[in-house]
Amino acid sequence: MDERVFIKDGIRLDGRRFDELRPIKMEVGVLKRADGSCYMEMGDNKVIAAVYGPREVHPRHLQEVNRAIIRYRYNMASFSVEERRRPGPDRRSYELSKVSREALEPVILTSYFPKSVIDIFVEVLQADAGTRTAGINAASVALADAGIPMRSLVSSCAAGKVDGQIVLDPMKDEDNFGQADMPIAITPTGEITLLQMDGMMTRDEFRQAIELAKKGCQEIYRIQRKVLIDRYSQFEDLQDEGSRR
Amino acid sequence: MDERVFIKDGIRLDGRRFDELRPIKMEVGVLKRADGSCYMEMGDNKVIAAVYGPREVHPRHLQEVNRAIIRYRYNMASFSVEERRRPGPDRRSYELSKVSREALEPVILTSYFPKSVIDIFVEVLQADAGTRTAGINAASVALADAGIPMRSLVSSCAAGKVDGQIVLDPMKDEDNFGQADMPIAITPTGEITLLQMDGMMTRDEFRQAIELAKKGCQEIYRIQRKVLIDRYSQFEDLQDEGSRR
Amino acid sequence: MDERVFIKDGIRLDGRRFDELRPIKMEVGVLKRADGSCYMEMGDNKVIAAVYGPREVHPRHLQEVNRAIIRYRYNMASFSVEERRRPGPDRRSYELSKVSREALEPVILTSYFPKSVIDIFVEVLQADAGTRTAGINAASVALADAGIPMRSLVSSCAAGKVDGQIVLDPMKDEDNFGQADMPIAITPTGEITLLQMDGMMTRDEFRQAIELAKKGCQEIYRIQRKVLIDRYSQFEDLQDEGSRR
Amino acid sequence: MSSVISEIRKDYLYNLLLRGERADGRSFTQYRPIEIERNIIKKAEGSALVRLGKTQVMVGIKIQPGEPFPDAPNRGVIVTNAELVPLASPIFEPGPPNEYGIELARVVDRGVRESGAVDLDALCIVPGEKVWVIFIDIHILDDCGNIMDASSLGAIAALLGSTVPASRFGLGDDFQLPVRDIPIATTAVEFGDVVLFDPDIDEEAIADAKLTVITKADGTICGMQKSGPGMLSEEQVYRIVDIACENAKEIREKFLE
Amino acid sequence: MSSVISEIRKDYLYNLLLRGERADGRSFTQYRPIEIERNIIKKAEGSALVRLGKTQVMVGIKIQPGEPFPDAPNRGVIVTNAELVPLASPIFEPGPPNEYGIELARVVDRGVRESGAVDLDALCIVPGEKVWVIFIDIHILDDCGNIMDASSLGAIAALLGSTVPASRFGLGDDFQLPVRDIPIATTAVEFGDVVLFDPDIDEEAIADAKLTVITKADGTICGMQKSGPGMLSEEQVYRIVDIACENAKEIREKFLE
Amino acid sequence: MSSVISEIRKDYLYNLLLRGERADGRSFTQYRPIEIERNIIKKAEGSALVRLGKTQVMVGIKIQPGEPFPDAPNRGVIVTNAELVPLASPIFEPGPPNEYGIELARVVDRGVRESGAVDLDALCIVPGEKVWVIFIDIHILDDCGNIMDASSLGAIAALLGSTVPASRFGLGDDFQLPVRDIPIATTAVEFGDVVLFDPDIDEEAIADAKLTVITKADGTICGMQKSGPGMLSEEQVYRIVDIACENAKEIREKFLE
Repeated sequence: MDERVFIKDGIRLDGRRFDELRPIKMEVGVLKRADGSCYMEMGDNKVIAAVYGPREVHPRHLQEVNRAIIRYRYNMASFSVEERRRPGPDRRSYELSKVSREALEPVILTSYFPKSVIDIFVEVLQADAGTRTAGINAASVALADAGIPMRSLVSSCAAGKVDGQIVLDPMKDEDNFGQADMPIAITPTGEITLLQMDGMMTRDEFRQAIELAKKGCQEIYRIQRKVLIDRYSQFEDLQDEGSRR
Repeated sequence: MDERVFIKDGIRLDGRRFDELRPIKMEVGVLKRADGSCYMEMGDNKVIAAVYGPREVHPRHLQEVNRAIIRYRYNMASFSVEERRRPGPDRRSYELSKVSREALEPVILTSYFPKSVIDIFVEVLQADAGTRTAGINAASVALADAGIPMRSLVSSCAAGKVDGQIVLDPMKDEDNFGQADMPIAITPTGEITLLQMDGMMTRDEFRQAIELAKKGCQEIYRIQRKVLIDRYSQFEDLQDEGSRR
Repeated sequence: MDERVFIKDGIRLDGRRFDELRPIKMEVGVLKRADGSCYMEMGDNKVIAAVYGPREVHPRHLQEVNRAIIRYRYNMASFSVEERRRPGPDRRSYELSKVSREALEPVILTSYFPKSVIDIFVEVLQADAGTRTAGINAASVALADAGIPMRSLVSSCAAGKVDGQIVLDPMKDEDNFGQADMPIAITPTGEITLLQMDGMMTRDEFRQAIELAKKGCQEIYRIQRKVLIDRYSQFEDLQDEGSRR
Repeated sequence: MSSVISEIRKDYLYNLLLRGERADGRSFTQYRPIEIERNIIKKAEGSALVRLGKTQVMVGIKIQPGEPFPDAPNRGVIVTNAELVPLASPIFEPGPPNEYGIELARVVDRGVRESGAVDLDALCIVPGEKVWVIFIDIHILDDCGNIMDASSLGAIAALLGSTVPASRFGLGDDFQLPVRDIPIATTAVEFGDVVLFDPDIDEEAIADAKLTVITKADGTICGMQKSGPGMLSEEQVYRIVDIACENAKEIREKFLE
Repeated sequence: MSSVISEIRKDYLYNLLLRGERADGRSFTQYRPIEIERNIIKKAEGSALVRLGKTQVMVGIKIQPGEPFPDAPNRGVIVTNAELVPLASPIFEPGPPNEYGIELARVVDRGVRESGAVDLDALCIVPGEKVWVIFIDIHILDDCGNIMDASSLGAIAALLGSTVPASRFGLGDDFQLPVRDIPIATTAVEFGDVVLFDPDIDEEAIADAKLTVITKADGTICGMQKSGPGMLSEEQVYRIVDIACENAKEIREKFLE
Repeated sequence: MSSVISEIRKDYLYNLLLRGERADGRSFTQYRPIEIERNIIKKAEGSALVRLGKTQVMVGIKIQPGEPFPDAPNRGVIVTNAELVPLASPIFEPGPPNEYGIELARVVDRGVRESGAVDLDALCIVPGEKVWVIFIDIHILDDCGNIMDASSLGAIAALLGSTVPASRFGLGDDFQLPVRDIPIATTAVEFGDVVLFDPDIDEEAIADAKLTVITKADGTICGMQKSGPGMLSEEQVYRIVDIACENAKEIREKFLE
């Protein structure tokens, strides 16, 4: 359908090799009102995640007696895409909210907070393929920032198929004109909590894609860990300062 | 407005005489999840009714302290009509749901189940004039199948006016191009629980229409009764088999 | 932008001088079902206000433990304007409902009725610039008619800027083609409970506009008081009659 | 009304009815006083404020160019809407019309439509493209019972006084909306063997079944609707239909001709 | 189902699974009996009623002229919608599709779309202006588990029997909808080390993670969706994918070729 | 914040105010530190992230061809929308804008519109048919008080840096959005005799009445809005208006010129 070439001499349009992530920037604790928050850039994606809770559930009949419920709202700002989108959720954002919630739910110790809710809100400020994975990465860190007890972090990125080759972390053009896109999310121990695929892959390509995406997630995990440690030690320092007074 | 002839030598377009119903097919207990269910064909109408309840009412403030409330949802599948309809209720389906509920409410012993709700759901899979009456017939049997205590069944069909003549159970073309349509529902003892009319009829024609529609309802009642007895005796047989083991 | 002249020899299009209100008609207790009601005409504006309550709040979580909540619904009939408007609230009516509620809330003794709601409904039957102020005037009287304890009445009208001159109570054409519109509401003691402005005014013009609008409000206050006294004494008379029997 | 009061009121009304009386002294077939004020909304192409006893209903007519239905490319269009605004009753709630409002609008609409009251053939502007669209907007102001008949009466009264605002749209001279028939809705409720016409709000509250019959000027029936969770015998239906025709004739002659 | 019963049922199923058994005697990879009735809705351009065990799903296809997407001006359009009508399950509620219905529709849609099942290039009427729009409407009738596979199967079965109603719109002769591939969705759930295909409603209730794999006739994967608040190991995923391809092949050959 | 804490906090703030102090040490007329980052959203035609103390608001501008309003056929169109997304505050809820979001958007909109900030006459493409539509989308990120002023500031800052993307639509060369004035909103709340500018979230919580004043570069007032369930004396209003003009001038000069 498209004559464009996306990989030339092993180098992609934006200069990356097949197994490279786009540049990542993460900042934790960027919002004052939220209990936890994280800002993330993955290439040209800019997302911000906030966590509120555990807090009371309204309306009451949504309460679960023996655990917290998790809500996840993925939302794109009207100005985040080329053609302005109407505010409010569409079918795509309902689906992404559901799979993103299910990507994080397995690691949250919900049984610690019966009858309560943990709300995760992700706002996409700029979109360039990969917003759901960026959102999950940011949300995972925001949960930690909010002090929500978790088994582990969750890290997420996509692998895709472009010019017949499996590549890591496709950007917008690769996603639009590529042959497949497969976002995943995994725990540090390799358990898969998100897995979607559309496009066409053979079984072999699928295994390659999984391996490549796992590698990307591991790299992201290191960054997530680092920003949390940095923030944590900053508090430590502050505490030290405080005790010195 | 229309030059077409709908009755020729006393015979209608589909071969029926003025006082004949279209072929009817009824099957009871067609759904496993529902507490009661019934599938019905009346000519080219295909409807399916399910009953759930009595069960708890949500939200609570809808509860009635001394009786069950009845809810009735008439819904047309998008593909049930020539021109695809948008999913979800429109003004017509709200009205039909209301009058259909009011057609069944008088025979249901609601006082047996205070604070609860009995839900009746009717899905129209194919429509050809007469879906509300088919829905009421199926719903009436589904209520019995669900074991809801009732004073009696309710039977429903329409009379119409075509080429100046009162006819029983008009089909789509007769309804579209006819001069009047009058659906009714009655109990076996002749109490009227649904009565609507649009079009034009003299008072005499109206009486004729009532008489004709009553006759149709009586015929339908015999079929409703038969399918319930067949199903009931089938259970009896099963029970016999069971006790023989 | 517009070449029309709106004031000629100190006289406006409808014959008023700059500091004159349009003709006012008020009638109290015009509805039987409502606890209090008032019909008002201000020029070609025709509005009707009803008050229900204090009554129970649904849903419960809206309750305030130590006071009544106030709800205000400003609604325009579809036929109230030149071009038929779709039924139901639009963004404008949400804003007007909010500021109108906040114009009346300061004078209502809400602490007398904890956990309850006082509902104020305003229907605009005909609109000609000034419906929000007419609505507040009518609602204020309807609250009194409903026996809701209040610190005082609230009176409301607008000042505008037309042909460079500050005028009282602009009508539709003056509002559409004028340079500014400033509706206010005040208590008899001069406290401002509503103040909005759009258009352009210097600080001096703004002070002039406030003074002029205050004058208008005082005139309206006299009318509000009169209709309430008339109605009250009518009841007195009836009571006298009653006691004479 | 608390449920205790409502029970007492109900018993009282029943006992009255057993003695052949209604609380306000009317006969069983008699309507409350009717008043109609027409064309009081200048911004509308037609309007009528109907008072039926204490019940008040305002109907406004707006007429604008619009698209015809594909299956009637040369005919005007009627759109009927009813707003049960919360001002009119403690039990009406804000929000889009619920099933009661929808039923009300649709029954009024059917009366107007099926009687051929409006000459839709005279409302074509450009065949297949542009026709006059008539919006009948029913605004209930005070629901003291039988808003069905009041709304239906308001609709036809407002239509009768409506002007098609052709000049405003550069489509020639304004002309009076061509109205060819005067459908009248009359509603009765049943109590045991008794049928009561024009029920007030208390009578409505205790009745189980209601029947609305709409008749044309020549006595033909052009619409019926049973509503409420009760039933009617065949005889009750025939009785209501017969009296409805009489009542409609009287109302039509007295108020609309 | 009350929560007590559900706990007991859960324990029972778990114990069975530990012994390598399923409640209905199937093997872990085995599907319930499948029945497909096609073209039973005359008003639709295509339809299929799928029975997967006790699960019943009706899919109707409507085809009408409409506008193309701006970025594909010469291609037909597919619109997929799923209605989890409350008739089908005590936990489905009336109202617009919730996230479960939306996910279902979108996964079915992706299977059809990504596999290139429908030859959209053959569905252009006027380039850039008018193309055939294919509405795939999924109506769940009885949810006894695995409505994903049943819906997906219903969609392709209905498409295979669909006719483009060109003559009805004066656009030439009717013709069969050009279908070029047969995507099949197969779904499995995990329990500890075990994966179960075609879960019934009880098995779904106790499983945490579910994986749907959609494959084309040539064995290529054209869609996947993990759902549910659980996780899957890499090995489980590979195992499911491998068996899914086998299952899909069998279903495709048996029912759709 | 629980209500006990909130009561204590309220008393504390009141006592401070009585002594002429604010919790963060500002004078009564002083603004919190302001930071504006512009054009950080590449996908938008203009954008600004405003930090007002801890409050953060992102405004994005999208510009697309669209239809003019019938009563202004040769002028561009402005559409302003505010999303109080639940990320920004524990009391914001998902869903369409409520009355607070609507009021916010409408006040910002009036400031831009009434000041004539955007030269709408320069935004006509085909008279009566096609004009540039400017979408001002306000996204509240962290509500630590006075989102009105932050939003208004974000809107004009984003407009000032916006480009009309004519080339993307084949309508000639891109050009800078013509902005002719810089309206600035300043908001104060009252406490007894005191008025405080740029209230933070705690000050907002204890104030009853708020007044927003929007002024143009030449000092003219182009918009006002009192909000909150309280009242203001005439003197308070005049005082707020006078100081508002000074504050606006300072903000305009410091950040936008």
